[in-house]
Amino acid sequence: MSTLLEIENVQSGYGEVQILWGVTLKMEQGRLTCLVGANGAGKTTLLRTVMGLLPAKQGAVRFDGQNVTKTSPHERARAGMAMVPEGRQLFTDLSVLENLEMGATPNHARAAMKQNLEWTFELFPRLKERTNQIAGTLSGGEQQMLAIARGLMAQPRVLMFDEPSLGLSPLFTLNLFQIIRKLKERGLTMLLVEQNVQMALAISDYAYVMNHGKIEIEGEARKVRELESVRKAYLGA
Amino acid sequence: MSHKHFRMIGLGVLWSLLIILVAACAAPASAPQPAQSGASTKPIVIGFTASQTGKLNVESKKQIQGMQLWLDDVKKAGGIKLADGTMVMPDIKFYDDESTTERVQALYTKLINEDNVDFLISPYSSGLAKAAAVVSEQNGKVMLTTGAADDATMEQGFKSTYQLYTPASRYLAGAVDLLGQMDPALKKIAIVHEKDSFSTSVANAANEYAKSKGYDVVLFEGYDTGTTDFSPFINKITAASPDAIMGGGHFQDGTTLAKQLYEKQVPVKFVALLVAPPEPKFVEIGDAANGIIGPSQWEPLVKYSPESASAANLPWYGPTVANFVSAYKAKYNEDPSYHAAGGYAAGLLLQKAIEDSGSLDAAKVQAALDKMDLLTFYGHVKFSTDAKTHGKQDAHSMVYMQWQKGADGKFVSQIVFPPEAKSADAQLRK
Amino acid sequence: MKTTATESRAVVGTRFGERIRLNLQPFYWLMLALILLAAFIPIVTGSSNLREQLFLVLMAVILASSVNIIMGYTGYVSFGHIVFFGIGGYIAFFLMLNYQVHLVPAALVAGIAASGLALLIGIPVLRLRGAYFALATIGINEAVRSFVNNFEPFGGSVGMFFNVQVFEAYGGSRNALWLAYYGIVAVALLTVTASYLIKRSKFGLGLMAIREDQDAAQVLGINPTRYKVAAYTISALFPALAGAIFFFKNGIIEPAPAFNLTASIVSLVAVMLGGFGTVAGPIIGGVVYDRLREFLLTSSIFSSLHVAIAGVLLLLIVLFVPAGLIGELRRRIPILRRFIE
Amino acid sequence: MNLEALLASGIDGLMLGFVYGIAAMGLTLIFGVMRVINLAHGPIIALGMFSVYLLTNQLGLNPYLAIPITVLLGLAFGMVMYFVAVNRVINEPELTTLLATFAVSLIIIGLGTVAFTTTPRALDVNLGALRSGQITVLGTKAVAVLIAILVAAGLYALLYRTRVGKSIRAVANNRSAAEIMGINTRGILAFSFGLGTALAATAGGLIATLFAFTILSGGTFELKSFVIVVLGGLGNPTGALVGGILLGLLEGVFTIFIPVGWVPVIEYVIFVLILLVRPNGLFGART
Repeated sequence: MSTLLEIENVQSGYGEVQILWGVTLKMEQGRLTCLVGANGAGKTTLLRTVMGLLPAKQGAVRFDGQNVTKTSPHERARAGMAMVPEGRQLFTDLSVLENLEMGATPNHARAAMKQNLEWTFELFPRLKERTNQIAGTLSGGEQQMLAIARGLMAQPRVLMFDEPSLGLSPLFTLNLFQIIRKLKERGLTMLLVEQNVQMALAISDYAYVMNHGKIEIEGEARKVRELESVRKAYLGA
Repeated sequence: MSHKHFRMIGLGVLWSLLIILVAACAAPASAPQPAQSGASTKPIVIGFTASQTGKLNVESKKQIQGMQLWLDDVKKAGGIKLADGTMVMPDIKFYDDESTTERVQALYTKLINEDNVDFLISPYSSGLAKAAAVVSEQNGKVMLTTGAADDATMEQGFKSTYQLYTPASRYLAGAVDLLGQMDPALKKIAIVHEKDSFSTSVANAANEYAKSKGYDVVLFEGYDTGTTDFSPFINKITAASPDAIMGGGHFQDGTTLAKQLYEKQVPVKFVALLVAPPEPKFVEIGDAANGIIGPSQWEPLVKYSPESASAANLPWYGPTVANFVSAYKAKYNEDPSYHAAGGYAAGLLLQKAIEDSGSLDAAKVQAALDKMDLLTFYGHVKFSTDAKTHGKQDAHSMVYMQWQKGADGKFVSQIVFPPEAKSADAQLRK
Repeated sequence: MKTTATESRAVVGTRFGERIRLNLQPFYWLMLALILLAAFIPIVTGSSNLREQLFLVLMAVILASSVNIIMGYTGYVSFGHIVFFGIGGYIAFFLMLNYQVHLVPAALVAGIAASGLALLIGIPVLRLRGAYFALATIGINEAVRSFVNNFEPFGGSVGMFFNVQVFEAYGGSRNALWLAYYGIVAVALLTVTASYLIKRSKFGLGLMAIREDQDAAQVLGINPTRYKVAAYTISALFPALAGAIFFFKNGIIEPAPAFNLTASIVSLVAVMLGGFGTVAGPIIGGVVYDRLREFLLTSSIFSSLHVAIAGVLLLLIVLFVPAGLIGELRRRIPILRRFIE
Repeated sequence: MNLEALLASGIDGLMLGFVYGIAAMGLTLIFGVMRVINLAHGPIIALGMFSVYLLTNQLGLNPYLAIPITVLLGLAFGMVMYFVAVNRVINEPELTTLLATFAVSLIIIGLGTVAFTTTPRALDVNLGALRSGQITVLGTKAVAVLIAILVAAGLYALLYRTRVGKSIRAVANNRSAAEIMGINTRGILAFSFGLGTALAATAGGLIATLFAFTILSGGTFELKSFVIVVLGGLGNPTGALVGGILLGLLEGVFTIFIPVGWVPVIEYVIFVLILLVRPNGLFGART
């Protein structure tokens, strides 16, 4: 098994406020890794730094053996990194189809857009019904589907989810985790940042627990779930 | 290149520019005038501001060119001779006023106090000239205004300000007379003008004059300075069915108005517009220029001559029209416009006043200007000595030019009025 | 990301100012003394040349400092602030010409009238935010300009002018020009004092809270409308006074120079150049910009290229020193934050 | 009231409105995509005029052939201007970009005055006219309207039918999301800026075939563009075209009803009132 995405001792933050204090994290090809932690632990900051939306003050981000620390987000996206950002960040003025087209911006995705569109619609039949609807008028759950679908249209080599269940009804959340499981079965490498620690640990292969801008615990998700400290802090037991 | 590098380079450029500026500031701001040393030559400086930038740049530039030609001529002649035999060698010093009043007073103060100019010429346009006059009057400097035609400006009790241009009130009076002469049956005039100070003054005066002559002013309206499309307005003019259209404003609107009157085939017999038609560039609008009449302070075809001077019992001074035109063409490779002639004339009349008074003393030169009554290539010049209107131009008259298509299909600017100056008969538009 | 950085800096700066409020007094007196000192040079030397130059400098300072109150402190970019300069000029000129009112009362009436107008239009217009407000102020300036251009009592497009005789009442045009100079010095001191007092007061803190986050300011119990309108009303007073004096001195007023949008933008440039939202910034910016422009204008080396050169300089400053001269100084040498407001 | 004059002026105003619309589309496109009010808009319109004028008079091109070249020149100019003057400050507060573009306008005006002086130029283009009573439809105006419609349709097709156009809308809508989709947002911003200036230059080129102009002539159209943009809704190109037509129509009709000097007063009062009452434009699209 090879490492696809590697984050090494990354420090980052906003302006003069530092949030990440040296984070190291590895994602293996074909596996679902999850990152959990309390609010304000720096999970979103980490994802933004990995994607390049925030510059890393120190440390390195390596994707597929290449150091991408200095590259811009769109270059990382073109290299095969994709992200389903927190709060969906849809193009609310564009139609559903246009959102999906925009997802398929990297060259390889553009070439395979037709097939990808087909299986994405298979995955999300609701979106197919609403192809020409303006994204901003979709319901919350539909918007989350679209955000994931848009990420998939990039035909990414690694897909990172930032709090995908935030604001979803329990039913939708269940649906969401089923979809993530399906994607895992297809062999997609994924990073899942979740507040729903229970479910995240349940479907993940490997887990990181983050606190105060640092990784506190890491290990096989199964094992992490058993840890007393984790159970106490995140699983309410 | 990284942002840091970019920033460094930018800062480098910025600082070096600033350093150059500071260094240039520290260096003597104005290079001293080359001293025309020699026992009997005395250098003097004539100062003014000009609209090198901003909307009045063209007119102002021509005026400076005219003045520069005058300077060349004086230098060629070895200077201006005073009574005591000293030769006065004039030079000019000017700053850009950007066509706005904001800095005019400061610049004239600087000219007077720092550059120690001896005499002043006004900036171009009446508004600027008025602001400058406050300063020059206060300092007791003689100022000749050229390119400033407003009447009211010259009725503010000035003592040492002299106007070269025929005042605005008389700009279109001749056009009204010409219309009557050509066809007394044409009685309906539409007066449409740019809504700025100069054009409004002209239009107001024309309106009164036309009414006093029994004309029916069917439309009297001003349009905003920024107007670019006259089509809707022309429909309104057409609806008033005038025989003649008079007015306009400056070059740009005048050109467009003429062009659109032609395009819309407005059935008027007579069109007289301010400022634009006498400019040689006006003819770029092609056939639309045909038959357009323009009041002009001066035209290359004017017939002022030493002979006409003696006939009118006036002294003649300066070059002949032909000499001026050919010298100007030789130097600038274009026909002189009336702004250029005005620039030359300003220098020339100052020269005459200095010669007459035999002195550089402001009061004496002022007295000479008060007495002045003569004919030059620029025409008849005499200043009002009435206390109320002191310095206002009394004698100079407008000529009226018309673009006429010659036999070869080329357009020629002919003088059509007054009769004693005309080079061709005026034509009514078809 | 840059935005966040600037904002946090500004917030830090404000907090800082609040903490050491009492130590800042000398700065104000120093500023005042410097302006007075400069103002006295022509009075002592009697140089009318210096007087005229300082007149323009002080006018630039007044226009920049007053627009800074609404723009720098409150965060509302008033693009057409020159409208108050024109209105002040017109009202004062009208009174002086038709009712032989002396400059001083005429200017005061004009100032109050302009402020009153700002109060009236401020209430609806200040509801707009960002670019919408900026555009509205342009619209107001143009509407007033074209209105005055048609308004015959103000001379319409011909404007109004004084007979030289008018100046006789002031002891001749020479004395009139000196009077204008004293007037502009007084207005400049007044403007700077107001600018300083506002910045240091609770009112000013409220304005800056509105600038940082209007909705949050509201939560803190600040009535944004009242604060903004008050700032706008105050900021309209000084340009009106300056306009009254300027056109008195010129002896002529016409719509185009009175409501010149470019002059409006120039004062924004001065604010940016010196430092947005500071007291000293607009002063420095006004001085530097005015002197630089005159230098370029009158220098034979740059002759007709001065407009383009001013553009290049401005661009370099905006790109590389966006915080302005004072802002950059305060950023680089933190100790100065104690002394320079 | 003369009905025929009213009709004729309405038609005249309507035709000019299309050209106004194209000019305003450039301004509003740039604002919509990157929240920048381009104060060099007017001078760029003037550059468009001179581009057509010089290509016609110096190289002897047909003016209508000079327009597509002007479009390309406008695009190139805008992209260069973006990288030189805007890119560095794109994330700064509004005032900074206002001043950056104002600086560019000073540079254009300064150099333009030196190069071209302020002597008005006029193109002598004559395409005949259709006439019926007072109503005149000039060939040049009809062609200008046609080109304006083509340009507007082209812009619409670009924005809604092509990938790059959709990317522009995506960037306008959510810049950082577009970036993580792999869209080169800097490139798209530069291209949009170029597109906006190309529209301005095109409008300038069309205006040059109709009226006399100088390097300063863009100023009027810049002010009118502000009015139009507000009528149509800031950031809404389709609205700008409709706003332009509306403004042209208003100007035409008002000219007949009231003294022509009062038309700008009405225009600006309407402008301010609309800002106050419907800041999102008459058609109240999006915020």
